[in-house]
Amino acid sequence: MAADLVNWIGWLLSAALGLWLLVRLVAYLRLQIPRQQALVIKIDRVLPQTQCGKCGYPGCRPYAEAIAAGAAINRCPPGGHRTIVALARLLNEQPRPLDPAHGDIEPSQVAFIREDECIGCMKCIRACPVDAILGSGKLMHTVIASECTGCDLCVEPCPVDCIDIIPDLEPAQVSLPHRRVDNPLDELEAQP
Amino acid sequence: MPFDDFARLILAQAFTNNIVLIQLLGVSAFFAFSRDLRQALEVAVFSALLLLVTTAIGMPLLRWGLHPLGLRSLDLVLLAGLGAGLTRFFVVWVESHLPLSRRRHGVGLYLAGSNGAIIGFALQSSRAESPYVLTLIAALGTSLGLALFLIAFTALRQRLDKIDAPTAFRGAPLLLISAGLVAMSLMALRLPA
Amino acid sequence: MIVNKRLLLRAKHGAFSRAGGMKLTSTKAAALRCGISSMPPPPRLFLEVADHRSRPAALLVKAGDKVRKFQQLSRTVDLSQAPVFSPLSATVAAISRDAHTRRTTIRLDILASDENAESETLPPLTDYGSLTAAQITERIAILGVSGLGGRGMPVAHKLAAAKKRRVQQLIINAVESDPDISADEAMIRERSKAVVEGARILQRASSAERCGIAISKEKKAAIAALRAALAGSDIELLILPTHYPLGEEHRLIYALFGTETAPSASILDAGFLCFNAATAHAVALAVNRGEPMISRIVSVDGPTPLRPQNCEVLFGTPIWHLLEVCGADPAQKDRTLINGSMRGQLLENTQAVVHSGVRGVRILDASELLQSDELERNCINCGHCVSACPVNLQPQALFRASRARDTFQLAALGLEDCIDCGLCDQVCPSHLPLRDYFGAGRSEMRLWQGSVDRADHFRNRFDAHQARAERKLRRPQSVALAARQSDSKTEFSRTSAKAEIAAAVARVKARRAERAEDQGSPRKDDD
Amino acid sequence: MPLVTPWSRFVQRQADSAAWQRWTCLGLLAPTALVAATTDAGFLANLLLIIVSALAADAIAAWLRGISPGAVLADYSALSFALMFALTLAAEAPWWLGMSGAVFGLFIAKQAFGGHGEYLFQPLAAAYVFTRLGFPEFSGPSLMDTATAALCADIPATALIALALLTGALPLLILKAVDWRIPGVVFLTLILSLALSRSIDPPLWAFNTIIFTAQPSLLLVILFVATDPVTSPVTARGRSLFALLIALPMAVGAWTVDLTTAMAIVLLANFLTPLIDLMCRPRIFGHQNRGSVFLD
Repeated sequence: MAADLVNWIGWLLSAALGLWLLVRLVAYLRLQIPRQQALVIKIDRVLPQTQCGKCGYPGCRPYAEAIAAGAAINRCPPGGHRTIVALARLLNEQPRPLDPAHGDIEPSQVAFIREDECIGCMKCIRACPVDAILGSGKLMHTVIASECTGCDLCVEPCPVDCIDIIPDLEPAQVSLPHRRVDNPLDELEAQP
Repeated sequence: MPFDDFARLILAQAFTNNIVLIQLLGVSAFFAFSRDLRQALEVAVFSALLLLVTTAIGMPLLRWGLHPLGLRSLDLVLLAGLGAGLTRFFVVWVESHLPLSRRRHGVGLYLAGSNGAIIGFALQSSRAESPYVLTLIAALGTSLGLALFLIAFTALRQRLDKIDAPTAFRGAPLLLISAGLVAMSLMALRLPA
Repeated sequence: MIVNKRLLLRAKHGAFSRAGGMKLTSTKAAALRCGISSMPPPPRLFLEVADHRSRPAALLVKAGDKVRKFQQLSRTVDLSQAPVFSPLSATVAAISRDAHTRRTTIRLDILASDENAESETLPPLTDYGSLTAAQITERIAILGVSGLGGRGMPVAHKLAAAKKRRVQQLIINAVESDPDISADEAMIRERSKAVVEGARILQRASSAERCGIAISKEKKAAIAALRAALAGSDIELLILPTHYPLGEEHRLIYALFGTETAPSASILDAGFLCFNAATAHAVALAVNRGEPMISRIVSVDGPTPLRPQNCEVLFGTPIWHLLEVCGADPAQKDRTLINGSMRGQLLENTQAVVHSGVRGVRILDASELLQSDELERNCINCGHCVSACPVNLQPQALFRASRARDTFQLAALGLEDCIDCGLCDQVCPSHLPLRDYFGAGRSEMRLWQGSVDRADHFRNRFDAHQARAERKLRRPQSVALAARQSDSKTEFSRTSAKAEIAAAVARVKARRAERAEDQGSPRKDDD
Repeated sequence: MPLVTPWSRFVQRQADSAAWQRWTCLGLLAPTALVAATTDAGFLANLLLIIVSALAADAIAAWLRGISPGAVLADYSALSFALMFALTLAAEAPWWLGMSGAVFGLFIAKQAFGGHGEYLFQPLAAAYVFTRLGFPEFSGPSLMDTATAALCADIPATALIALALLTGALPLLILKAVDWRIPGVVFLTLILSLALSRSIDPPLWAFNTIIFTAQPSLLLVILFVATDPVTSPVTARGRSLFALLIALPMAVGAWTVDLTTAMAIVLLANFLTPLIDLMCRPRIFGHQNRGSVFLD
């Protein structure tokens, strides 16, 4: 009698456990679908938004779409190692060093117009993807440094080559006080 | 069937007879392992489902279809085909619903990794003489063991990434040592007292 | 005056020990033995003015100028920065800017005679009740009163932020739970009237419904002084048990009202506003007497040659000058700790000066000096830090993630919610310098967050750029489309002809406008 | 400037992990002495050999990694390992068995993972399971369990050893070096299961009527091996769950519980520890929900 009872309790408990697992799983999968739909947005958030096109795509969003479709994650020089590590983590891949075909990693930079040489042709203003250049026809232009992404898209159109790309701020460094274990960021930075 | 036998069967299949660690089927799942618990959970669930479905379909096909006809040599071919077909079906579903998995090229690869376990179990059960229902229960236990193993191992791997191990042992060596220690402990559970 | 006894009752039933944190051994008694000592003015003061958003601060003086006591030295752009005042009559000896720390330092050589001292103050008030909340805030802003609790946020800035939200409860925080800082306690003992006055002013300025002064129960003399000052007032006296880190505002609000607020978020969102007791005192001085903020009380503590005391110190006084005046041995310069043992930092720059964020300085005892390299062992996962953490973080996991520079895991584990109380560091049986690791992890996180914020900004600008380009493309088409639609609807008539002409003119105009825009003013109709 | 940490005089009881290991060694002295008294001198020779090889293994590993061996030996973890490992050996164990077990445990299960604090599987459990699987012919019940010589008048030697183990673990529990929840939950589960199995007639489950005085080795596993903080979860909930995971297989009796099974179960529970840690993170103060298991 008691044995029967325990038997039944056991069955009931395992049935309940199974049911609970099933319900949790279905709920999880349903939650997963909208989560994952936002993949392009997630990738785009990690990219530096310089819109420089060095990756070979016309802007950061197109590159994010390409990554979602399978493009390599190591094509973004302005993002540097941190962007590669972030993308690798997001997509669960091994971080790879930056593809040298797309440029080298540089510290944060901004464009600078040598104002006495500027002829006021408006060409750089039209080229700037983030409207960081101020000026009007036949008048001198200048770069709003805080809005400049340093994408160097304005350099090429300038007919008199009066635009320089200069380093913005000295790169910030984080120094860990003590022992540090191996991590993808250090590995990437250690590579020649 | 008394619950006692049921519980024993499930526990034995999940732990002491663990398909990966003891029977060494689908060990390739180790190498395809991710650090991402979310992905591990997905793969674990799909592997478990695949194992159940493949066994449920493949075992009767083999036992009551091929074996009476004397076509035992075709066992593996049929099961591989069945497993591949079902995997494909799952992969298509996953990729259409979970785009992140598609980008990661993951699910297909990971499922292929555990395919050894899936086909292996179906093959074993078709050769054994246990009744159909018992086989299904054993399949349930096996798939639970597989899923638990996949998930726990991913969590373990996350921890392994953060430890201060000697350089020579980082990554795969420690992964294999850990798997070996777990396998040893499961084998120890099967020792005669 | 109402005394809230509920809290002590809760403490009796162990609510506070369950809520994390712990009781610490206090070393305040030595410094509290004497009253507030005032320090002779130092020969030189170094006033620091921080840059305002990557722009050097606007100074009102140049090198060589003579300045009077209370004279304003820097101008501010908005409320997020407080102006700087000269604490004494002096000569501006030099002005230098450090690009790395982004601070401008004004060196003042103090003049011996202190003539026409009070000439720069605002006229004193007899009754602040005649002022509106906005006027009080303005007066506080002009006089440059900053918070003295450690972060040094301008009071007017906080009040302005509070104005946008409904503040239900104002708390004057006199808890000071650090075991080795007693500046607030010493101040309240002597100046409780001004503190209560400041609390009233702040209540009026923030339009808070209720106001309370929170203090921990072991500060008996301070409580007595407050009781006397509060007689007949409707300001509540909230007496808390002695428990670290109850002085942290999020924990304080939880202890007082049971409202949990995430430490990464502002307590204003929950309707609370919190000021330090010393801040309230400074507010009272500024509003009533019209004096700008030029000094604060600093707790000084250390081994024997030094006399532990609470000193009223002018801003800009070099910390080591202060310590030497108090009797410290100059050979111990490399072991100066500011702001207490729990949350403090070792002073790396021996030239550092007292500013509004320096609550206490302490010279470490020889027995406290530990070379962490010798002592630091491996984390053994013992979980002592987990049970000590008052905000339920997992310091051991944060430590591993910091060590591996894993920004994402640090964020997921909630490093932003760490209140930096230092308890995990103290209880760690392996003597890991956890706070140092978290500091490194935090700067790692900020670095990444900064680039993400920048990227968001650029994305917005790029999206606006794209949207405008699209509008530009679409405009002529839509005009043409409208014309064609009106064409198909009606037959030829005078009115329809007129419409057609108007449409043509509009088309030309649009084209001309577009051309003009291409060459000339680009932002005419977009901004 | 060398980094200096203010050692707090404010925390009322400053804990020290090396002191905990010293207490562990001290607590193991009495059981070791009792076992030595009940057996011949072979045990002492074995013990010495294991201690020497354990210390040497740790020192060599440290030297290979370029760390000063003194710093590694100073945490006493090798010594406590050696003492416990000697207690688990069987009477018929040859001299090289203990040595190889110690080398395996310390090299593979401990130092390969990065030493004390970093390992994921309890080295002692790993070493024991290794010797048991590798050399089954020498692995009878441990000396603790087979001690028969009567030391006091009527108390069996095993009971005395069990008592010594309990008292040895007491300081660790008081110092909170180990969490009381782990032995607590294990004992509670076992007692409950025992009560349950007695009350059901006929017994449905083959409950193990474990009498710990008959098997001090199990007590060693529960008090010293399972409670190792390095390989157990970190939160209170996690530790209770961990202890339940250890106790349930013992109680259910799917296996006959002897030292080998107990060690294997502990190793398996260690395998699940990272997952338990992820699942049992507490709700951060001021937040609505507990953090996600997935850490994102």
